Amino acid sequence: MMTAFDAGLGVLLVLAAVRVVATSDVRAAASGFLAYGMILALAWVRLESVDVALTEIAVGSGLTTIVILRAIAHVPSPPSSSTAGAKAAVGLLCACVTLGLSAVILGLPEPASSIAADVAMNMPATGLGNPITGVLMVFRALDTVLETIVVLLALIGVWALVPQERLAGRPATPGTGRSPEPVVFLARALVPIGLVVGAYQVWAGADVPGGKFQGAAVLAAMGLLLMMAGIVKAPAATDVKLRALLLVGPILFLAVGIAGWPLAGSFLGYPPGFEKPVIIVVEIASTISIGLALVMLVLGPPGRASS
Amino acid sequence: MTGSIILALAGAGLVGLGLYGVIMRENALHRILAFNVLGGGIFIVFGFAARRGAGAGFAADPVPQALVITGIVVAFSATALATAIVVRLAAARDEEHADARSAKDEG
Amino acid sequence: MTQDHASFLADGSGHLLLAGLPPGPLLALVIILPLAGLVPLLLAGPRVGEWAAMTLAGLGLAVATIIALQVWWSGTPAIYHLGGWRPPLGIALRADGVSSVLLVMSAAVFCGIGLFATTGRDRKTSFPPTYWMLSLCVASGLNLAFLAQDLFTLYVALELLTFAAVPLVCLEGKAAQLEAALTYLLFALLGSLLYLLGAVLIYAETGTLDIGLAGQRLAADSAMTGIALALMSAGLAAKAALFPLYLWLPPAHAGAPPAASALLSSLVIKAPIFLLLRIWLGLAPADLAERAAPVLAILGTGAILFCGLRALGQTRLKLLIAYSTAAQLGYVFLMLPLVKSSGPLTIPEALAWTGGFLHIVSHAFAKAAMFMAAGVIAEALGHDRIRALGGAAQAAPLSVAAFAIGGLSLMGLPPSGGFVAKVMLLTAAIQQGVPWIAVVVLAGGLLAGGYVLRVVVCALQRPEASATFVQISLRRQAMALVLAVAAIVLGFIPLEPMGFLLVGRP
Amino acid sequence: MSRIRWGVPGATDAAAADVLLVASVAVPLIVAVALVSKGLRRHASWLLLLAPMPALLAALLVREGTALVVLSPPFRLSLALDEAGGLLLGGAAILWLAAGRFAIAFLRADPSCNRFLVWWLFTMAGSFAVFLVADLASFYLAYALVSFSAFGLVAHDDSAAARRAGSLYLSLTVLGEAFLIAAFVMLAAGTDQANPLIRDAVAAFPTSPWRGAILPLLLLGFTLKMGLFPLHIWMPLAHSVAPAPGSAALSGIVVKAGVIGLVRFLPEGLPVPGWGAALVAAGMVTAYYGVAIGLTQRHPKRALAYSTVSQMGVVGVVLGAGLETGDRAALLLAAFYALNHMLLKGSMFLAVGLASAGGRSGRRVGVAAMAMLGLGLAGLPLTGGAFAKYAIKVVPTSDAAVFLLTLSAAGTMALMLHVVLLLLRDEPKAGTSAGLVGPCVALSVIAMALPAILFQAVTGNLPSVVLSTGAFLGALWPIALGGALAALLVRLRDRIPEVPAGDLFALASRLAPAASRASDLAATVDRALGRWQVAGVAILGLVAVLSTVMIVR
Amino acid sequence: MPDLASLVTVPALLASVFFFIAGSVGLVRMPDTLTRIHALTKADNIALGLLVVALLPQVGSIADAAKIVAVWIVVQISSGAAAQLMGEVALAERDAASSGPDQRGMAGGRDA
Repeated sequence: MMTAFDAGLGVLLVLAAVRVVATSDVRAAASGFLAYGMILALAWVRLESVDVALTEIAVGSGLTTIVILRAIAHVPSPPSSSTAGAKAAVGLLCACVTLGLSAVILGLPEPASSIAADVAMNMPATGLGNPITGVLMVFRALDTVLETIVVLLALIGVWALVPQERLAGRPATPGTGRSPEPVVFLARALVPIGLVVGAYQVWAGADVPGGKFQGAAVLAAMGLLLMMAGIVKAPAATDVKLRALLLVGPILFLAVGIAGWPLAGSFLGYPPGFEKPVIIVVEIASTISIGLALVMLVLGPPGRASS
Repeated sequence: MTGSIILALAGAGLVGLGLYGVIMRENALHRILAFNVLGGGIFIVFGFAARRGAGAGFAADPVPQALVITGIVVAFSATALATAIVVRLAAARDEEHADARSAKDEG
Repeated sequence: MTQDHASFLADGSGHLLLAGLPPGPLLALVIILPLAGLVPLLLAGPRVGEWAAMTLAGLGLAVATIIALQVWWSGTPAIYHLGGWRPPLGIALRADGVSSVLLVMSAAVFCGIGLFATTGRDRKTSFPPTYWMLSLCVASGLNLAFLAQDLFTLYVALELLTFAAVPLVCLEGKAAQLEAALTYLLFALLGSLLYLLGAVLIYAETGTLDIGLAGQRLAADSAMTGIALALMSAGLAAKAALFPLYLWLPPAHAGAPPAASALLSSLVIKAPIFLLLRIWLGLAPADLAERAAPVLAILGTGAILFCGLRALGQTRLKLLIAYSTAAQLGYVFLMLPLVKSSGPLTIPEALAWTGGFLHIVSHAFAKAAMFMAAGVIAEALGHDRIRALGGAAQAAPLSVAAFAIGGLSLMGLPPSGGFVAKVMLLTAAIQQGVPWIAVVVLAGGLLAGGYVLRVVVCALQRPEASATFVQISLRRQAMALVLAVAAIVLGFIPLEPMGFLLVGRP
Repeated sequence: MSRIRWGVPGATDAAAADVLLVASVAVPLIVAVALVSKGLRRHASWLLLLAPMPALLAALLVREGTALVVLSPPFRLSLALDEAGGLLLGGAAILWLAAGRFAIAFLRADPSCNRFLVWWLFTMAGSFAVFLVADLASFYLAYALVSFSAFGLVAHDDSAAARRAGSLYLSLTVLGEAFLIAAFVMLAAGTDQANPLIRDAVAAFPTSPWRGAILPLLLLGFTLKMGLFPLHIWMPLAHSVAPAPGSAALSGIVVKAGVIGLVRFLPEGLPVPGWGAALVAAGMVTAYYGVAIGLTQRHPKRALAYSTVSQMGVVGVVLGAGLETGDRAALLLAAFYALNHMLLKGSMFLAVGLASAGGRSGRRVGVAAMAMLGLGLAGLPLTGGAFAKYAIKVVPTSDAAVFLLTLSAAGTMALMLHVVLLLLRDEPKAGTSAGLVGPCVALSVIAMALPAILFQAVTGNLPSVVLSTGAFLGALWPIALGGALAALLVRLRDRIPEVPAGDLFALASRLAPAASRASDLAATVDRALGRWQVAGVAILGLVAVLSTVMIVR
Repeated sequence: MPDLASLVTVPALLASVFFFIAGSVGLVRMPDTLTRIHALTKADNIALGLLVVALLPQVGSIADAAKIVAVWIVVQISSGAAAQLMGEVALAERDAASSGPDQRGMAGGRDA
């Protein structure tokens, strides 16, 4: 019975993807992408990866669609100039890639090799319940700290696109400038719930599916909602307070990493016995930084000609 | 277990569709959307590898899941940067057309 | 918590205090040191930020040199398990002979470019703090790419590099540069995703992402290994702009401001190339590597000949140098058929291995010098049209000299590092009976000679009467000359420490 | 081999010899760097005379066979003085000295005189190094130094012709360098060292597995520098465009880098009949071709350049004969003849420069010197030229070759008279011959006398043998024949069409459209590869190719 | 005898499916945006309500029940606000279309 559901889900997923790729109008493609993202999140739940489903729905489809929809208004779409023959040829080539990949997937060696056993064996040492947070924050901590740096770097890259003197301008907030009444109501009603959900996700992330990326995404959404409702003004790129908060996550994580050398014998090692509290503190700091970075990334370069 | 194989094949389909979109689409934003479809497909293959690696009390191997979370956030950063460049490019082209036109008027 | 002190043989011959420092933590330090520069650059003023960036660059060079010395003295690669977790669970950093040489190279060239960037006087030529932040992230990404042993950590390093390099291309904000930056970003993303797909297939088959372990567990006969390696190689070839995937390199490297294009062309392009070599000389099973090596060598030949020919036909100086980068990176792939990937190397193979990596290092110095020189010449004359370069020798004499000396190393004329690398590749090709590689190396030298001498001849002409020049301070031109001379000095390094490049060969 | 005793035998002990050898290369470099700084430019004239002094002293005083290693073994910059090297070093030093003095006066009015002098000194350092250096990598370094800095002499004045000649010279030089590096790498691969001595590399030549490829590459590389047919096309263009002292240096010394290369690298004592005969043939063709084209030229310097081509053909014949029979002495005799040509041709160019720029008195002296030197080059008895021509007659085995060699002297005679007539026809431009006459006349006298002095030391038989009646008549009939030929040509002068300089190159420029079509094709392929779709398909194609290569057994 | 829980769940579930189908048909068949929004918000909210009612007896603990109800409340709030916004935009576009086709100012550059 569940296999039938999975099959249906798979077909639905491919159809949604076809709609995103094949339709000629970008705006339709963007809204189609939102639907595709939701189905993809369902697929992740079926693949028993709840953490990933949360991340996919919040960051992978939610924020991405907002960013692209906001950009569509400002970008003229060039006429499609590719000939039918080219389309067919590339289509055929991509079909071969899919077939090849499917053959590989079906031909994977039977005794599936995995590190689940190692993770299970070493999880007690991390003092955490959620294995994925364990991998993210302890075993592969370098990837995660660089991850936060990459998000910050993308923001610096977006700010670098604007000449130095216009950097002080405020980024254009979404919406038509005057915040309509329902948005203010939505902000007043939804933001408190959102904050609680986000904080819970970060806090619970140590033991149950959740974590700082998912929590940060929810908090970022609430931030955007407040700005759309005009309750909070979008911070300028040169605002020192904003920049300090952006830095607090990565720098704290690196500081803990360096402290690990004397305390725990190696870089990015946590002091034995105090792993969980330290990790929680680092997660909270990272959530603040990533949340703010996501907000500023969605808002885009400052001083943009708003509609 | 067979359910995850079907989803993995759907992931492979996403990879093919994503590649087609990335190569054929002229509109930069549409191409970025196709990139996200391609990325989604690749991460589904990660998920399948995780699901196959289930064991030791976990429904899915946590390491690929952690990698996918990092991958999704990197993909979003890339999308945000690419979109910002596309918008900035459109604005820069308008400015240069305006300058060219005004220069032509003065000239 | 498994405690892991890197196995470190304190050499008894009383080396300096440095021998006392365990190399392991230095590997992590050299990666995160540049990132610490983000704090002053974001929070403090531009002057303080610039000063902090330069001190961190200097510190980075010092740490990289210490690592290289320790690897040389101990003769064994320095391995460091982050957080104390051994692979396959944790991430390992490994500095073998080649990666420590590349660490020192990138730190040195980075310092050179940094000093050049500080000499920008007025607003137009001086750089905003964002330039420094991006270049520090480039440095960190490079160090990670040279040291990381984990395929996914290498993916994050490549992304860190791409996100830092793309805004460098369009710092000046013109439409053409933004377009070049967009093509660069999208094509690099396509490459990264293909690389990721290959990585996941390797993980699905071997259960680990560590290059060393995966290399042992990969089955040479299964089709999946072939497809995974093909995907990763194609992705990295796209990021390394190997022929025919070089569409993004010339507009991006030529459009960037001088210091940025020097950084892009000499350092950023080296990370994907190094990873391609790590995959084919470390991860891939021996007979698969043997079968794929000719394909990559042929692509390298295409790069050398086609991009060299295109460089000859360019009318703009910066585009010429960018095409020259696309051509010169082909040399490294000529090394692949000459080096068996496992087991002890015979003399000709050791020569090819050393020649290939020496070429990477000498090209980095020479190309950084040439791009900086071209930038200063363009500032002095106001344009970079090659035919109208007359009078450049009077306006910016040191820059023309730096360009010529850098060109010397590119052409492979004595006494430059490029010459030693070219001779090594030639000797290896001839001794192993692969004459077509020798012919390609010579043809590459001819083409390089063609486009370098064409520019130098144009620069030495007398200017037209009407040409007006902007006076450039000697300090601004000096840095290019220093790096060019460094490329020459590379040729003087006696041959036997070249064995250093073979330390820790997988 | 007879021990050559120059001047005072054994006067300098080993240490002084080493210093002299190193100084002969280092001093010109130091002076060149000094001239770059503004301060020392005022002393340019005497600095220029100081530069070749150490080389001259080294050639005169240092005993053969002294060798020293300057840098540590792996890099190993080693210098050594052998007979052929000593001969050419001494001749070059004399020519640099005289031409330097001439150049100072000749270029006094030229604004970029200092730039010319810097290139001049670099070329000088390179030429001395080429004659002295004993190991492989340093020979390649010296060869590159002399070739690339000679470009500064060729493209001195910024005319379009100079730029075109300079670019052609550079591209062919780079091509020559490529041939040589390939040959050197194969030679070095034969020995176990990374940078062996030339002697050891050549000794290992017969046993090296790449024997078949080394010799042709060496011949290609060095004959391109010597200007043998068909690789001579750059020489007439380059030598005629350079200022007079520059042409003297180019034709006199820079060309000899090719000669010393062959002398050093041809396998001694190992007869190679195949390539030897080919070299002889090429030399013979070049000798007559140079004279034929030279006679059609209207410009004296271009005619002299073709005479250099022809004389290098003669040297080629001698070297070819040596290679054919494996006779070790032929290499030294070739160097001796090259020395004779170096001094004569150098002074001829100075004479032409004197005649054209020296005003009425300068013209008279210049034409007279030109006539005298022409006779010397043609081998008039009692002149140094006769001794040189007699010395090389002993090398070729077949008497047909000997006859053709002597006949070429007639051609040379006709060409020299043609040049003299051209000089007489040009009306003199205004100008003082103050600093010009001295060096030109002095060099002419030395050029005529030196071969005679060295004849006994080089060939071992007495000078009187050249003055014997048989040899006297043998040398006289070609000169008479040449004079007759010149008289015949004077009447046909207007009807002979002038072959454009760099004859074959003029033909080659008709191939230009093919080259531009190729670059257009490359441009279109480049644009195609620049399109996003094509690049996308290319990346998938690369995946397909790599995976099929690895999957298909 | 089916226990009490399934008695409540099955009919509620069927009703919920019926309303979802009605909403979708409304979305497809309705002529213009305003009416489509009407169909969507009204029908789908009822359907979701019924779905929540269907799930309540199945769920074990009170906390999970509270979460499901919370989901329904949040969907109510956001779909209401979203419908209001889209309605406003639709009205603006209809006025712009009727009062003059070329009035680009209002309609153009609409953000989500």
